[in-house]
Amino acid sequence: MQALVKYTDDVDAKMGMWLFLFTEMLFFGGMFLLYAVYSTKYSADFSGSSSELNRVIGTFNTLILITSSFTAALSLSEIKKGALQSASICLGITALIGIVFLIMKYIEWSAKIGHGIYPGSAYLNEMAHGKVLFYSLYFVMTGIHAFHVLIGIAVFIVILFMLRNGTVRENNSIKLENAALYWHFVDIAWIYLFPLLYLLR
Amino acid sequence: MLSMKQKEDTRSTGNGTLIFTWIALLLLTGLTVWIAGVNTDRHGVAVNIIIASVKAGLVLFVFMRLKYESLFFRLILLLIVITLTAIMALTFLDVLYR
Amino acid sequence: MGTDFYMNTEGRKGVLSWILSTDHKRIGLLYLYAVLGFFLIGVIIGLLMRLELMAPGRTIVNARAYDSLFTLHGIIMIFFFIIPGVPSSLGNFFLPLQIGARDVAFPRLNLLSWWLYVIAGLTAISTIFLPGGPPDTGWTLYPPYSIKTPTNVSGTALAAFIVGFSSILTGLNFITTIHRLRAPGMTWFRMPLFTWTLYSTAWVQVLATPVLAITLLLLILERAFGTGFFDPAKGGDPLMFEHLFWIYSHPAVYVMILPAMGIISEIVPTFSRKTVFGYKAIVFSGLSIATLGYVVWGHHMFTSGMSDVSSMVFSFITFAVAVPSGIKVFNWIATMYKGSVEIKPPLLYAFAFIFLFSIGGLTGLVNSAVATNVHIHGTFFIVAHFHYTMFGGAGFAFFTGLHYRLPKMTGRMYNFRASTVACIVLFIGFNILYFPMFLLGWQGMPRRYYDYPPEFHGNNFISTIGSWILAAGLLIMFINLARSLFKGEKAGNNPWDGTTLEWQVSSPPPQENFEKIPHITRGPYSREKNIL
Amino acid sequence: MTDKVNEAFLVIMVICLALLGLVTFFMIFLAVRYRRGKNPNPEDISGSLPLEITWTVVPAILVFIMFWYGWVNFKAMRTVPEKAFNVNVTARMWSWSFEYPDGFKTTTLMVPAGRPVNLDIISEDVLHSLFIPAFKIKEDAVPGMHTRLWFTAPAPGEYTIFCSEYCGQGHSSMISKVVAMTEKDFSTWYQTHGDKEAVGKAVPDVPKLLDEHGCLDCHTTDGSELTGPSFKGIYGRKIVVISRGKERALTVDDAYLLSSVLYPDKDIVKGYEDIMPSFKDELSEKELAAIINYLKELK
Repeated sequence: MQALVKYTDDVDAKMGMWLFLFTEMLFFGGMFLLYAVYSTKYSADFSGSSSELNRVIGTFNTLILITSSFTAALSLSEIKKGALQSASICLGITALIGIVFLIMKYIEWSAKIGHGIYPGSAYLNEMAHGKVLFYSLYFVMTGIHAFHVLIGIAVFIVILFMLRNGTVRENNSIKLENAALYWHFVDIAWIYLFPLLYLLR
Repeated sequence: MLSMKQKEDTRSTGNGTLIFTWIALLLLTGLTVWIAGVNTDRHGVAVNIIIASVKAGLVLFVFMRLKYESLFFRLILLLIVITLTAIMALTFLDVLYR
Repeated sequence: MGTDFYMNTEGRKGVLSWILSTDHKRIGLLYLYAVLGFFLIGVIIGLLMRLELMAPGRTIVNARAYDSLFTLHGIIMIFFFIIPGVPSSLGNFFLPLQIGARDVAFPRLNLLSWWLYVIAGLTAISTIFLPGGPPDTGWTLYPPYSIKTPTNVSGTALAAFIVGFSSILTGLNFITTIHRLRAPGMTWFRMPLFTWTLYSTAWVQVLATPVLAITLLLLILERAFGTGFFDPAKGGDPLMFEHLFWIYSHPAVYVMILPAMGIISEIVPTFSRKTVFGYKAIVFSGLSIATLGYVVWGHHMFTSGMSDVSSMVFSFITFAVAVPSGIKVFNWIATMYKGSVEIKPPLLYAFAFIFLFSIGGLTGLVNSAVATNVHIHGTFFIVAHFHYTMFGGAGFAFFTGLHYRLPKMTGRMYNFRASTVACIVLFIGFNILYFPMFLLGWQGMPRRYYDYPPEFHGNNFISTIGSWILAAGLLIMFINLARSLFKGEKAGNNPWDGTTLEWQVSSPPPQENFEKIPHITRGPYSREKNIL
Repeated sequence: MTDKVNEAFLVIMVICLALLGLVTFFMIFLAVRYRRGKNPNPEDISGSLPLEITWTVVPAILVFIMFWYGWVNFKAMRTVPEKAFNVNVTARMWSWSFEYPDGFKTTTLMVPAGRPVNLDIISEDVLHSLFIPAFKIKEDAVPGMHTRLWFTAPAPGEYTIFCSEYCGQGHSSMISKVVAMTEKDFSTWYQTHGDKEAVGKAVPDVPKLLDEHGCLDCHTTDGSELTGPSFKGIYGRKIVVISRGKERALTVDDAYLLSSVLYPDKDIVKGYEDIMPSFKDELSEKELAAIINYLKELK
């Protein structure tokens, strides 16, 4: 059976990963479509609510997520040179930043939930329709994004183990490459979410 | 096709390029926040979406190594962009003229 | 078991050698059995629905139960029978064989996608037994009703979400396989037409299904947390759900019909003993159906309160899709010109397909015109139309494919006379069952009606009689096919004198498909000397 | 309306039947003419560009013609003539309510024959669709959004109204009718109903109220079962209800009846579903009192 698995190569694996990422783009695309329609319909409420979000945390998260994307790319570049040690370090930093991102997200969400703002809350339902929809979109979009971050961190931890036991190495780096591709996609999704949610006003 | 099979993609992006891209991305983020602070109307949002697209392009072509990939990948990316645009346009045909 | 014919056990025994196998042929068979199982459930539910509608008023069940019946019938038939039907079963088995590959690109992903399919199916069935009861929304799950109803809508949406995942994985697996694993010399225009349609289908699966996934997820969140996206009480717009839903669900129609067209495109040349007429025209029409099919979803919404401008644009594009579909039909028929036609069961089923699908397609034109759509939308006319395309089309093509390829899959041949009888009974039953629905719809009977005024009784009664004849036909057909597994004569490697690669290997195909990867030097339907 | 739809239908049908006939004829003819017994040696023809172009271009022209008929006729169906008689339509699970310019409401749609009627449609709860098969028109009723539809009843008479967008268990019984009257009859009706309404206000006519508010779509007065419990003998009945997820037993009294009309989601009778809308803003105190008195008497 091993013969059949070996029948395919790294380029195949990468193509599969890219196709998967394209489906992810359309998955997020559905939410962006809703966002586009409702932000057109309730533009005043949307910019009003946007200014209530914590822009400092938002900006900070954007900067660190971009940095983690950079360290992921660096990790791949290092492993291709055969520098397994520095590749591991870069990957570790990436996963760590992911965790920091989630912690910041947790702080941000708790603050909102503490104020009684979450989908379905009585307090939120009293507000204008545009605000209800903005906050619902905010929680759902950042929630689904955070879920992707979580998956990414888990994948990186697995890859770190694989680097340890030699499954992933300089001439067999496709798993790391695909994980990094996934992480970059998560970064791109955030690059769009940031201005749309935090910077409307 | 089988004859074209290759085991390993050895082309590697230089660390200098990566660092340069990283700094560019950080600066663009700063620019976005600054624009949002100064320009409070809808134009600011539009400009920020364009900047976000530039950033996404940098990530795609440098970090995700799309510049090394075959034309096929870029064509599919184009296909996805066209698909999303078509969906948006056709939906707005309803939303705006209802 | 009648399934011992396939030898590759990968060192496992019994059931495990099947449900853990990463071999595309075993997975194809697993899909086949699972899909047929769901088809059986769907058919039984359908028969119950027809029985209920046989006379006005309560016949066998109450309104609540009837609503669940048509919902489950839709969910099971669409998500668990027709969408995975041809691509996942016949496609999985024959795609690598047709392009000269040893397996698909990602065998383990292939197995995962079968498992996801089964888990999704069990989730869908489990909604019947869980508190809240089976969903009663119709398969379209339109809010706000789907938000308000206390039934298990979330469970159903979850099932469709998971099966969507399975569909995406199959799609990206096939695209990668076709791009990367074609045998040397197998250029794009030497690919068999079935593979071509699987390729177009895979793209639709990859591009459309994610939109369904997010839509269903948002519906689940709406029910769980009250997010308000589709709830007018919170400012949401129910029409946005309709848009998102149909952005997937219309292309899904092409996921069902494109592989069906691929099957027919291979059978007509094989039984005419000549090459197909207009190979490239068929290829490009398939691709353009896949492309245009993506941007016509609004024709499900002409009376929904959508803007008139949208109605015009969507109506126009919808009419445009009819052209490539027509091209395919014309080419199939032209293929027989100056051929040497031998009417064996597969070709007979293909003829039934062409006739029924033409009726389905042509009545689709009545639906695409906005003025007539206003009258027949949401009536039994629509029910008749999509059963002619989905069942008369995709379903009959699936039967066609089974009759054509089962001897290759099992190595055994079925009884010709029984399958001819089955085909005729099916054809008659089908028309008696569904044609009266066109009349009912034009008279004005809305669909999803538990009860109806007396003026609709006659046609409903006839239709129910038809459902029994159809069921009898299905019974004859499946008994005959199942019997061939155990008692069928040896089929031989190439019983139909087929020209594509899968007919050049033994029946059933050997473990690694091809001892040596073949080198292709000719077109798929060329009658020149064979390659292996 | 009917003629608009029929015209488009006729054009499309003629084209479709011609194409179906053509396809079927050639399919059978070629299969018989070139059967293996008669033509054992096939000729290998792989295609013909002129033919491909023909059967691309000709159908393209045909579908454009069909599109054009469909669209032009639809446009006429969407352009409301001036001086149309306006009626506001409210759909709910599972009844229709028609409100006339003077504020009067009915459950059947009363219209003058021969005069265009413009409907402004909205729904209170879920999607519905107002469908009048005799006029071959329909339009969805969407909560939170007004849609419109217009028609002219050709002659006095009654025409059925169906709901054609699935809306739950009562979907198939959400039937009403258009009553078209001559101009004279209609204006008599329109001028006198106001008086009846005044009389009705003084002493609410409960059966009419129950019908108008759609109560009778789910609750019967003869003891038979629909979606909700029957009204017959409801007063004093011992029932088990589920309140906030907990079961409790009670006897139906004035207070319970009042609360279940105003806050139907508070106590759900065991075995039934939480689908009844609140009538808090729909019924006056006087009407509520009259309804409760009526239910007391309904043994």
